[in-house]
Amino acid sequence: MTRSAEVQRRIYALMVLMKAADDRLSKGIGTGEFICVYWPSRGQEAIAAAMGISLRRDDQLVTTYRGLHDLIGKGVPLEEIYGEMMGRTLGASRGKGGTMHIANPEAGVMLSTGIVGAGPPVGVGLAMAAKRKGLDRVTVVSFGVGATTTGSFHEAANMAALWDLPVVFVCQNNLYAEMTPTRDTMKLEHVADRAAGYGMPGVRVDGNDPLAVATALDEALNKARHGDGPTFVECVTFRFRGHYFGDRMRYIPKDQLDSALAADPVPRFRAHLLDTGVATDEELTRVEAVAAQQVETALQTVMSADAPSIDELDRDVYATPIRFPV
Amino acid sequence: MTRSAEVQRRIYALMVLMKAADDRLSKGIGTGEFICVYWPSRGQEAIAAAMGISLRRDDQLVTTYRGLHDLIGKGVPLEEIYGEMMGRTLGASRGKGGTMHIANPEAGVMLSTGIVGAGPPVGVGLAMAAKRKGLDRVTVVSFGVGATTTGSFHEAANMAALWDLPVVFVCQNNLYAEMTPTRDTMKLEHVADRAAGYGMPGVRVDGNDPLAVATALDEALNKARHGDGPTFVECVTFRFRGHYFGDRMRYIPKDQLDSALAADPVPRFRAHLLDTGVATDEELTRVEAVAAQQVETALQTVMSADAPSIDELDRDVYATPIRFPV
Amino acid sequence: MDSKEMTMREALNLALDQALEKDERVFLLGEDIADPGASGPTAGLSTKYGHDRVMDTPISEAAIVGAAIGAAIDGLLPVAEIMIMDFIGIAADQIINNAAKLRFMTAGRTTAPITVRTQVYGGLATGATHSQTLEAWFMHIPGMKVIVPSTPRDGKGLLTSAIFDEDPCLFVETIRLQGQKGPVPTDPDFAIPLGQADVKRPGTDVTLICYGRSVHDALAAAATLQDEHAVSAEVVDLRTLVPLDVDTMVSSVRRTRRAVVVHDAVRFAGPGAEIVATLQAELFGELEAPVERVGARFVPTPAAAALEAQVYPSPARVVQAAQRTLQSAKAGIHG
Amino acid sequence: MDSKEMTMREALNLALDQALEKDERVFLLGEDIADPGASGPTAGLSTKYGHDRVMDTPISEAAIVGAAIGAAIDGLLPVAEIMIMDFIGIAADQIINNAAKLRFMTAGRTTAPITVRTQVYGGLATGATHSQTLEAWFMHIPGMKVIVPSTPRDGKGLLTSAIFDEDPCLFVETIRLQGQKGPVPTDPDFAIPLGQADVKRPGTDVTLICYGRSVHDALAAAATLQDEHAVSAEVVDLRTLVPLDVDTMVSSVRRTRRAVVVHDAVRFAGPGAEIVATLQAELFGELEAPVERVGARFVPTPAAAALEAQVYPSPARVVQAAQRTLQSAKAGIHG
Ligand SMILES: Cc1ncc(C[n+]2csc(CCOP(=O)(O)OP(=O)(O)O)c2C)c(N)n1
Ligand SMILES: Cc1ncc(C[n+]2csc(CCOP(=O)(O)OP(=O)(O)O)c2C)c(N)n1
Ligand SMILES: [Mg+2]
Ligand SMILES: [Mg+2]
Repeated sequence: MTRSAEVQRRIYALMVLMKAADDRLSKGIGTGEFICVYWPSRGQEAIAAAMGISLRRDDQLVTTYRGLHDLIGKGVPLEEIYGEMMGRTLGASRGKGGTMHIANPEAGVMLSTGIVGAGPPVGVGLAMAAKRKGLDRVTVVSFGVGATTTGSFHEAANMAALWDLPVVFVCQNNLYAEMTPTRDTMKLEHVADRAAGYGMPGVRVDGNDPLAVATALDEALNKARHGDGPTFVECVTFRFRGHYFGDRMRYIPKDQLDSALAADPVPRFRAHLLDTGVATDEELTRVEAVAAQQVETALQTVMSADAPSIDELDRDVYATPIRFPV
Repeated sequence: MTRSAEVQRRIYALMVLMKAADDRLSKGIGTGEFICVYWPSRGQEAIAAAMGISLRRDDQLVTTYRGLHDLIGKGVPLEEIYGEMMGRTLGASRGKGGTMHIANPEAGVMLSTGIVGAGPPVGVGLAMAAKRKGLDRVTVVSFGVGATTTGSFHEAANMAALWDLPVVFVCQNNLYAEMTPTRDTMKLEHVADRAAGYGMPGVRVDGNDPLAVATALDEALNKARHGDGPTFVECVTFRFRGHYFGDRMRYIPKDQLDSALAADPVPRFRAHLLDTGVATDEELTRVEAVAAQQVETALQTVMSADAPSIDELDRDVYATPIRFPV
Repeated sequence: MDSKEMTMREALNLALDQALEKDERVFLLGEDIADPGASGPTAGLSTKYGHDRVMDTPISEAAIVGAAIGAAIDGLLPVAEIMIMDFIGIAADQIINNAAKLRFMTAGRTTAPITVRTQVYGGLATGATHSQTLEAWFMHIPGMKVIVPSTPRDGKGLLTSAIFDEDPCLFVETIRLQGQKGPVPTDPDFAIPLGQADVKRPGTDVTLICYGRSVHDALAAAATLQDEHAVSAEVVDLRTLVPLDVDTMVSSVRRTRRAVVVHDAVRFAGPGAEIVATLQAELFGELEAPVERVGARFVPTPAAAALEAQVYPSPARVVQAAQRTLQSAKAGIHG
Repeated sequence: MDSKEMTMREALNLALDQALEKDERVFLLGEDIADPGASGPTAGLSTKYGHDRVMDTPISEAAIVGAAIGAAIDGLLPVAEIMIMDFIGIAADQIINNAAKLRFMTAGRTTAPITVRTQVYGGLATGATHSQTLEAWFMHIPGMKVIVPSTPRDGKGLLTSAIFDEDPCLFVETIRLQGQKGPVPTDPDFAIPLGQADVKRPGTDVTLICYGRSVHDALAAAATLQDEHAVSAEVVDLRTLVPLDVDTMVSSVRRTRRAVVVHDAVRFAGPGAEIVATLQAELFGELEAPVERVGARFVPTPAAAALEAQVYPSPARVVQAAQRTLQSAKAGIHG
């Protein structure tokens, strides 16, 4: 499928924003400018950008701790993300949830989870709700290969297939689960081949090519939207900064990292846009500058925002505070 | 593969013993002669008998609450089984474990579990132990189709395949999980096809034909024993008495039950033995009489045995009783 | 209010039926809960409301609760069933890390007002993995509510509240109570607020604090105490453990100055520990005797019926514990 | 005994190292526990003993513990790691229904002497699903032993005991203690018996009962109480919650007649409840004040550091609670 120039530029703008947001966090934490816990998404932008253009706003997303790129793609304002990561009142949850637990239902982000594998069952429930309500909305559940070895994933995949639910499982295969190469965690070579065991289609795409990802997604979304059930989409990619910010990545062979970096999806897509004449260098440089500016503005807004006040502590534990126990 | 007449007669003797043991329980509970909780295995004898002749004594078995036939096949004395079911001192666990929790490590029965899906991970651990010890022993994990929708099964199957462990997963597909047709619990038509999702072979056999089951088992055992990893063996069968003793089976369509009963593996194998001249009607009638007698003797021994004494209560909670808490 | 005699099972069925009837956001999911297989409180409901409102699921406890959570985030009111409480470990992660915490972690942007119905199976000689009473676990998880009804009336009223409550509720049924009868209001609007204990029998000499099946042990014990020992025991049925109605229980014990806590959960680190700890703090110096606890023995539940019978509380054990509080001497810890 | 200064992490590593060295039945399994990825107490061990004795696993908590159980049934001594305690729900079924019950259910024919190491992650601003302290759950399960060390010396001695213990042990580490240093006996035979509390500081006026990280809060509080209030506090480190050393704790409180229980778990229905319930029974009429409890606030753990800091016990909160017991007036329950 060919994409219009406009869509391709939107993809690039998203990728660049994701990259800039990640770079800025990395710089800020690295230099001690601020503190926050963070699982970097740098390197996986193509997947999230493709989701960004392929999903409707009313489509839903369930993602993980490594969600910065996914959240940006789905349209969560950067202030909310940074704010949550840094524990400020303007965070998505006023700083109460933290990096791993960001939700923004208006943008369709229903859950971010810190428990590997805990997202798929919830995605199934969201899709059940859509089906019961007669909506043609799709729920995308995004996770890594590591999640596919959890029992929770299995139970959810089985249910989604059984009931032809409008779910798309997007597996961002970055070749590692924490410090463990995912090839050491399964016998199968390709995680997409797990799908057959549920009676659902599994496809494998180059996760560093946003157009390839978008094509696979569109097909999966279309099927799901029309009642033809879930698809498992494996997107092969890499995480450039390791598992968590500060990871020394000693467990990654140098040549593997080098070749992954050489396949960096952001410059690669930039080159593609230039090569195909979709955009000029000037235009793209401007997009990059805008992204950097947008990130900086968000960061400064967040940095000057308050930390949540103590009375937030007893709020939102129950719908109505209960006197005892507290 | 052709089996010697002797082996075929052993198979029949096992099947008949399993059937007689089940029939006698059914009669005894049905008439109020005794009380015990019981998940009948009637109808599934061919699978357990095939395990009985294919497994070595040092091979291990992990089974479930529906384990009567499996336990007999693996050589657990009937007194131990009946004794445990009826809460007597000569039960496998002196009546402390009950029907669902019978173990007899000398016969290789390492675990029976009442939690659906809880067996496979334990089977994986037993197989890991064999591998670490350099033994060529195989662990067979027996369960129903319902177990394959549990996360626990998934995690175990993935590990077994990953590490080429000497495990055989024997799925006794009796078409129901409690009152729910298993076709309503998965999209796949054949549960054996789940195996592909782990990178392990999956085979489907007629579970009412002990020779077919034994052939499939032998191949799987042989692979496992030689370091070539696990196999998933689906054996298609039926449970004639429903889920638990007393189940009225209203949820089973009459024609389904009728045709299942028509395929009863015990008379079917009897006919096969007669047709092929492996045994005479007289011989087989004698085998049946012996089985009935053996069952009756075991039952009477159990019925005259004591219930466990109260001091069993605080025994075996910890290796050494701890004063507090008790 | 119109009232009808029915069993606990029927009362729970009525609560589910009326909830399904009046609010289309309500749906049920679980193993073997739909017809023709269903035999518990959900029997008949799939026939009446269809299999998309009363859904049989695969054996997948984690995903059953996880799916309920997803649907609840999206505004529905799912009632998930974990067939037997011993299986709740499998769903524990979804309960504690998603259901209980979402409201807080998202500052109220998402919530999971699910109801998880489950059933304690003890007393059927099914052995240690089908007999556990684990509500203490969920009391310890901020964000969860925990409900354990003792009578058909309470069952109906509390289940109705749980289903429409804005917080995730664990609703614990007891198989030995399912067949017990009592009068039940038939009004669909009948609900019992969560967090209100109920004085099931008034008394003056000792307070028996209990919930669920133990309420019946306590009531039987109270009758014996009255008839055979001329002791007037007050029976306080907590009905919900979270919220815990501290006021009712403290004001009762303030009057009687003696208390026995009774539950089917094992005593050690059980719900009774929290109750005792609260009472000793609230009523320091006002008690005539240490608060007694009667709970299950600290052993895996034995299968043999004769052994199992020794494990759970009984009216006789409650009577003995009450008598110890009346002797006013220092009581041992091994009651 | 020869002793070396080292961190908790190093002490635990030494215990694992020596166990692997001296007994080939010992092996470790868990996520990211092997080199080159390992950074916790298992670092270096796969290099020394090979990847078949220190095994990286898939992310499969239920099967990690289940596989450990299978290997233990077959005579091995597996040490399974659940990386962070919040994930233990996923393995809960295997722990409670298999590990804890096998010995009883098979009358000793099979046993599962596994050690499950896990780590409390609170204090790192990682939010509610990476901060829980859940040992109370496993205290409530007959058949389990529960161990929570506070110092490198105890860590080594208790882990060694756990690994070779004949019962399943839950061994709870605390990330905020991993870097703390102390003297540790290097003798491979050094072991601390399970079930023996340790008086970490003697005193006469009030007993601070604690374990794990809270021991350090209690010690700091004891120093403040002494220095600023001339109060002599005794610090009793329980070290194991099952077996619980009732004798040591009761005899201390019998002398001091006042007690404060401190732990990082939320207070409601937490380990402290059992301790208070036991003390009030054993020492009825001998206490000068109600037993105080200092635990985490009953909320999901907030991520923002400023909020999180308000949740856990602190030396200041322990000092206040101790002072309340010394005022000898009736204390409220909301301390
Ligand atoms: C149930 C559970 N087990 C372990 C962890 C610790 N953990 C966090 S991320 C992670 C690796 C996940 O790998 P993958 O699914 O490939 O996702 P990625 O981090 O690569 O995006 C692990 C083991 C966890 N958070 N939850
Ligand atoms: C985890 C768990 N969930 C539910 C149950 C209740 N239960 C007992 S047997 C059963 C059906 C199992 O079906 P299947 O695996 O096909 O085995 P079968 O009984 O047919 O041998 C169910 C749901 C259970 N014991 N454990
Ligand atoms: Mg990964
Ligand atoms: Mg079945």
